[in-house]
Amino acid sequence: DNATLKIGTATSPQIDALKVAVREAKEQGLDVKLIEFTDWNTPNAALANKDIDVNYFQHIPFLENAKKQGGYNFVAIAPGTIMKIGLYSKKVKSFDQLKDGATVAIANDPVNGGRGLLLLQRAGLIKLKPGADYRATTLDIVDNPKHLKIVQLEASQLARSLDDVDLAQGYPSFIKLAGTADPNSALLFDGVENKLFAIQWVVRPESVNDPRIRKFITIYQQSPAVRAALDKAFGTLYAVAW
Amino acid sequence: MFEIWLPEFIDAIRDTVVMVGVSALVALLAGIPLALVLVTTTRGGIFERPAVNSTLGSLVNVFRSTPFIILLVALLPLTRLIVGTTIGVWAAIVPLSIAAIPFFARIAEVSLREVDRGLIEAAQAMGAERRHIIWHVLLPEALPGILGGFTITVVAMIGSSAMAGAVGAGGLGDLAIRYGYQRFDTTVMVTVIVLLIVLVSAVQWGGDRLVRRITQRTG
Amino acid sequence: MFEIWLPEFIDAIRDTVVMVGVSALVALLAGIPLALVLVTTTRGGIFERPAVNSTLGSLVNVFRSTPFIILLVALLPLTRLIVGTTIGVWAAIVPLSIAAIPFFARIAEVSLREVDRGLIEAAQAMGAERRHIIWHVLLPEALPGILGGFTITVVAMIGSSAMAGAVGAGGLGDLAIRYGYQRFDTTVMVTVIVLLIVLVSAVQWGGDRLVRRITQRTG
Amino acid sequence: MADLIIDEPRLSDTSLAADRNDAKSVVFEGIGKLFGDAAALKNVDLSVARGEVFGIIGRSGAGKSTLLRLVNGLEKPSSGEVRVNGVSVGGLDERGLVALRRRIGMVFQHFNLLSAKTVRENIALPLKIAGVNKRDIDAKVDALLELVGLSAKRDAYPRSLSGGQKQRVGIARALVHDPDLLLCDEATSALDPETTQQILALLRDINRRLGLTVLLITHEMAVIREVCDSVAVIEAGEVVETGPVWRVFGDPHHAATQALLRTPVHDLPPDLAARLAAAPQDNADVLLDVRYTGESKQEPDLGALAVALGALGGRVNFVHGGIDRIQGHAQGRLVVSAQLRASGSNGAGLRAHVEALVAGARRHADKVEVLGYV
Amino acid sequence: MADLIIDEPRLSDTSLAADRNDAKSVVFEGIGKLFGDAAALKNVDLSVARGEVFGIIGRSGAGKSTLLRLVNGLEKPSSGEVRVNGVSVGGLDERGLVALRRRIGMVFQHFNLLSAKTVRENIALPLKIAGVNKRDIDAKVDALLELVGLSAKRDAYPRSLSGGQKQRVGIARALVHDPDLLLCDEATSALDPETTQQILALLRDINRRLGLTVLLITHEMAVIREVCDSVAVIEAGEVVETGPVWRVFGDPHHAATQALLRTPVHDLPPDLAARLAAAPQDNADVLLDVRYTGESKQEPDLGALAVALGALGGRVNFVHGGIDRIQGHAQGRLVVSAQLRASGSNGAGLRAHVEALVAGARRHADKVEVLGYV
Ligand SMILES: Nc1ncnc2c1ncn2[C@@H]1O[C@H](COP(=O)(O)OP(=O)(O)OP(=O)(O)O)[C@@H](O)[C@H]1O
Ligand SMILES: Nc1ncnc2c1ncn2[C@@H]1O[C@H](COP(=O)(O)OP(=O)(O)OP(=O)(O)O)[C@@H](O)[C@H]1O
Ligand SMILES: [Mg+2]
Ligand SMILES: [Mg+2]
Repeated sequence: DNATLKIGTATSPQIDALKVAVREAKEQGLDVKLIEFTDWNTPNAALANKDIDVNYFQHIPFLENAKKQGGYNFVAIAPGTIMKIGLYSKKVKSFDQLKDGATVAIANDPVNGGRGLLLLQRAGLIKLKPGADYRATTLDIVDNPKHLKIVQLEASQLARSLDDVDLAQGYPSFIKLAGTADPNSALLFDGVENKLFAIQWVVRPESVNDPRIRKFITIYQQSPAVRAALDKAFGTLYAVAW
Repeated sequence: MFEIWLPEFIDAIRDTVVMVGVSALVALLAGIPLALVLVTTTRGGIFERPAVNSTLGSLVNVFRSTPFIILLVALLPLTRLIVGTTIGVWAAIVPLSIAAIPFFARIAEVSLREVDRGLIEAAQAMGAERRHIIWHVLLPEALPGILGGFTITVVAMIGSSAMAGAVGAGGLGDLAIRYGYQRFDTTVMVTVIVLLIVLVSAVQWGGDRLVRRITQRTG
Repeated sequence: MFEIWLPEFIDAIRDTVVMVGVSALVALLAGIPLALVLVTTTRGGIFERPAVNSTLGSLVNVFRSTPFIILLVALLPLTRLIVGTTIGVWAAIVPLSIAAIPFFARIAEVSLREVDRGLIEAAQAMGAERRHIIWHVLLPEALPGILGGFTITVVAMIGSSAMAGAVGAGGLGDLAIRYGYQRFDTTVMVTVIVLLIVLVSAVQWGGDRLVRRITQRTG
Repeated sequence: MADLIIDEPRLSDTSLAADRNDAKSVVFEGIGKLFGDAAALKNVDLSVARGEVFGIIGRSGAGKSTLLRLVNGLEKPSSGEVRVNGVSVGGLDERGLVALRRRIGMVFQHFNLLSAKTVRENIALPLKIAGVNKRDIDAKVDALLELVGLSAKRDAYPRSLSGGQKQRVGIARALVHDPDLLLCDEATSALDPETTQQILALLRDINRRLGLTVLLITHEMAVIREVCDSVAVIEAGEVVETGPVWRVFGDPHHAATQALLRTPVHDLPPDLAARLAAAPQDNADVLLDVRYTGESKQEPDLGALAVALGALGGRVNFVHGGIDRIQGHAQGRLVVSAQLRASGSNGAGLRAHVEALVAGARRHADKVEVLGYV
Repeated sequence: MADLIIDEPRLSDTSLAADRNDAKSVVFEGIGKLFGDAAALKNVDLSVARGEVFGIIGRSGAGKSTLLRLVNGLEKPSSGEVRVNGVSVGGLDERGLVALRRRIGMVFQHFNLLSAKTVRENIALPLKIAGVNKRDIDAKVDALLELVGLSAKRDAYPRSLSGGQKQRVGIARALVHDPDLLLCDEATSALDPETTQQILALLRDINRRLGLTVLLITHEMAVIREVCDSVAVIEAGEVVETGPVWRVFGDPHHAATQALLRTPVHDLPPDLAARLAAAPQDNADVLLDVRYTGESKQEPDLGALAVALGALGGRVNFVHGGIDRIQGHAQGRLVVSAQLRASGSNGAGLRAHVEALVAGARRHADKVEVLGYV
């Protein structure tokens, strides 16, 4: 049927590409409404409440946790993009230059905070509990030889903090928009090869075969205009997972 | 740039005005009775009932203690019950109102508390029932303070409405945060903030004028 | 679970108390003078200066219009200048204070505005200079209202301090949002909210008691 | 000749009102009132008859306002009981208290006008809360506004009224619902004598026509003389003297009452006092204090007095004082100087002369005293 | 015999004060004051001499408070000029106004006590803002508390004071900084007669010792008689009569003044008024109104009057009225009934008889009038 398709997303630089897709869908006779949430929980709540038909903001680990905690019955039907994150610094050129007691900023949101910690572990700066995954928190740190002071900041705030911290987890897209550093200058990137962190198109089970959703995902995945918008927002620091 | 943004701005203004307007109305209609209950049930009040007073006071404190975003999510079931949806402007109105009610009630309480005891006595002496005292003494005598407090509440709600983005409701504050804060688009941010300042100044000016009008007559 | 969380809770309580305490103090010390200027420079006020009044009023409106999170960002350079960093508890105190000053000033303004004109005249008649009127009439007579308003301000600041998490300041509100809300850890969330309720209730109770003490004597 | 001194009972008199219903309007029984540790009232027993105008006087801070506020339950006694029309005020529930208060009007010492309501709205309020319809309210309020001379200020707010105008609004508000009992706390203190007279005439008229009982605190003794049937004197929280006005005022027993009545008219003027000598001198006048208590119900006979004083001496001058008529009793005090027909410097002769004068005057007055010589 | 009627100048008299400094203390020149469209004052010209006690009387709402508030600049005139000690109040800058006000004390009609300060602190405030040291403040405040009888209430807050206690705090506060000029807006209206006397004695004493000028609004004519040198009568915003008290009160010209002075004592008591007949009847008494204006500086000669009235008739009764002494002038009014020695029902004879009585009385009084027959 031709009821308006409602897509929920959490605010991020992704939005421009989504808007391009919405425009193309409209040209093809599919009416789509994009709803931008500034929160990480409400898009799932809205989906469960049937106020939206599909959401596009979370990766599989986050989804699994949300399903467990919120009692949601959701299905991820297609992957989207994978964003790189990196460890940036304006103070040091390499990790061994980090002084004892240096300040390190990581994201304070549940989707990316753990990723930041894992990246710090990969850089050899800290050690997490065995088996720690993306849900890791500062409480899971078992070894911190440099006595790093870890602060947690909002995603966009990380980009603004480079002058005040020695090392910060960073989203290339935010860094690019903020213009505080070269997005490519990270000391270490969390690779796009980890498909687990691909953003997913998530629906309720009954909508798995909703042709409108399928049609929109197809547009998103195949439109050159969408791709151009993604390139504009993320440069080379993303990958597509489809 | 403006041709693209204009409709967004207009939508945002409309959303903010609707959200704040409706929630302010609800806060006014529910906050004043709540404030009256708080003031009149206190020790020495005309409906002295310390148990009711402390229970209600605690309830108010619960709502005032809970961070807005948590309140917003906790209220989603209620929101759906009332407005039938959990997204958009109307879904934001429910938590906004519910957060504003205790806030405004506390502000109104301060003004109501200061009504001259002698005036209440005058009403009692003429055989006023307690509802008469509320209607003819407490409310009109505290009106300038209540209006001043309502202005403060509305302005604070314009501020809180920025968080309506959590339910995808939009509005000026949300626009400022999404574009200005999260996307580093200073032009949009400054434009939106200027619009917000205009809005807030208008509310403040209107409130002040009303208060001045009343106090010039009544003293 | 508690052994792990206890230090976090203690830290959070300390952070909140420090953030809100210091900012509240700043808001008190700066907000009252600001409110006094707003009240006395208005038309018919004792320092009547409409130009100053409307300029300052506009400035207050600017700060009150800007969403807190944006104010926080916009103030980063100032924050760095004052406390040397833009992250942590002390960095949060700057925007918290600056947001609380105009808020509290508006609330105090409402109470100051309601001081009986006859009392100001009594002071004028005895040859009081304007500073005497402020010190001996406006402030003491409006004190119950100002204290009630300060209680409201402190409670509102406990709320805003939750947003201070954005600058990594921590505190109870931030803990509730980050761990409890965003990570679905209901136990932590409920615990923190209970702590917040206790804190807010303590502030409200203390404020109310003080006001009651004063008004019982003075009327 | 018609006798002037007929003790015609005033229509508002206790006796008449008592015919209608012999119950008491207000009874205070063993009332004590503490504010913290300080006793504002101690063991007060008083009763006010229905239809009576009852005055309460006393020094500032004596407890008058507190006593009045007990009647309609604005203040609760610490001990004892207040009964209005036989009903104990303390025993009333909320509804009973409201019903009682609707039959009582009160004029407050500090007016207590609602600042957010106009003069009209202030006066209309007692009717409005009683659910009277708008037409009747308007008619009643307009009539009262006319009576208290505030028609021009009907739409003004209290803050733009003068002190006396505020007080008149308070009076109108207390009368608008035709109460049975009116409590006045210094209801005419801010009014000029003329307006005071008008208000008192109004009260007297309502008292007479409708049997309104009035409890009235005032510092103006003339007001008590004018309108009150009975009076109680309160001193430091206790009732020290009470009774019909003519009796209390004509022959005050307690020091507090005497002090209250010692107004300029009752005091010796300073110019005289300064020149008063204790012993008679040659060519001096004797200054006599001639009092009429009203007890005898005799009209002061000026002719007889003058003759008694002048027969033996010379000129008789009326120096100071006056006669008031309270409830038909003529009472007051004349300070009279009588010229002494000097018997040289003979002290004994002079003294005998003075004694003769006093004895002569005593035949025509209730009390005669020698104040001194001028 | 010493003449009682020596016009001994009071120490507070204008003449004496004028010796010290002959400038005027307060001058109103062509004052108009509008509230919106309504004129509260119209074309007021008045001057108050230094060291004088100047009374202002008038009906409620006449404009008295407004006039007083012009003196210390609490109200600005719409037209005209107020000068205090030769300085135009309107021309003063902030600092000048503060300096002026520190030399002026003011007692407000509604007290205006600071509710957040104790009695002590309220009274101390004028000294505190003037920078007086604490020791001196304490001494001064304690002395004044004693004088106004409030030592026991020194640490009480205004809300727990009675009306009169509040007023006394207001009076103490106005006097504490030894002002040159005192403005009193019904400063004794809430006080009992005794306390009123004490306060007036206090004012008179300060006036006498320190040359304090007092501008005083009151509704109590006795207060004017007692302490004022001059008086102005305001009616509907205009000064309709002004002059020394004895003159204005002794012989009031304007209807407003007459109305203000028509107190119970000056009015015919209702029991008499009711029985008054216009024409003489057999066995009737004639009721005469005998007035002494004080103009003649004669002491009312009671003997002569009684003889004049009694010589031709019979009994002479003093029915009502009295004599006051204002500034050494004895003045007042006696209502006297004189028995008519009836000449049967002969109207002409009766009339001649009455005329003879009146003529006789006229020789000994300033005005004599027939009120009627009883
Ligand atoms: N602020 C005001 N606004 C409007 N009218 C006013 C104001 N103040 C006084 N008036 C009016 O001016 C007139 C004079 O008032 P004022 O207070 O001087 O009277 P007053 O002679 O002191 O009377 P009272 O003896 O009753 O105190 C009154 O009619 C009053 O209603
Ligand atoms: N709320 C209160 N708290 C403490 N003391 C009070 C309170 N109200 C009255 N008093 C005291 O009780 C005494 C009696 O007060 P009340 O007002 O009855 O006096 P009053 O006779 O009406 O005096 P006035 O003629 O001055 O009005 C006073 O000493 C007063 O200070
Ligand atoms: Mg009293
Ligand atoms: Mg006045």
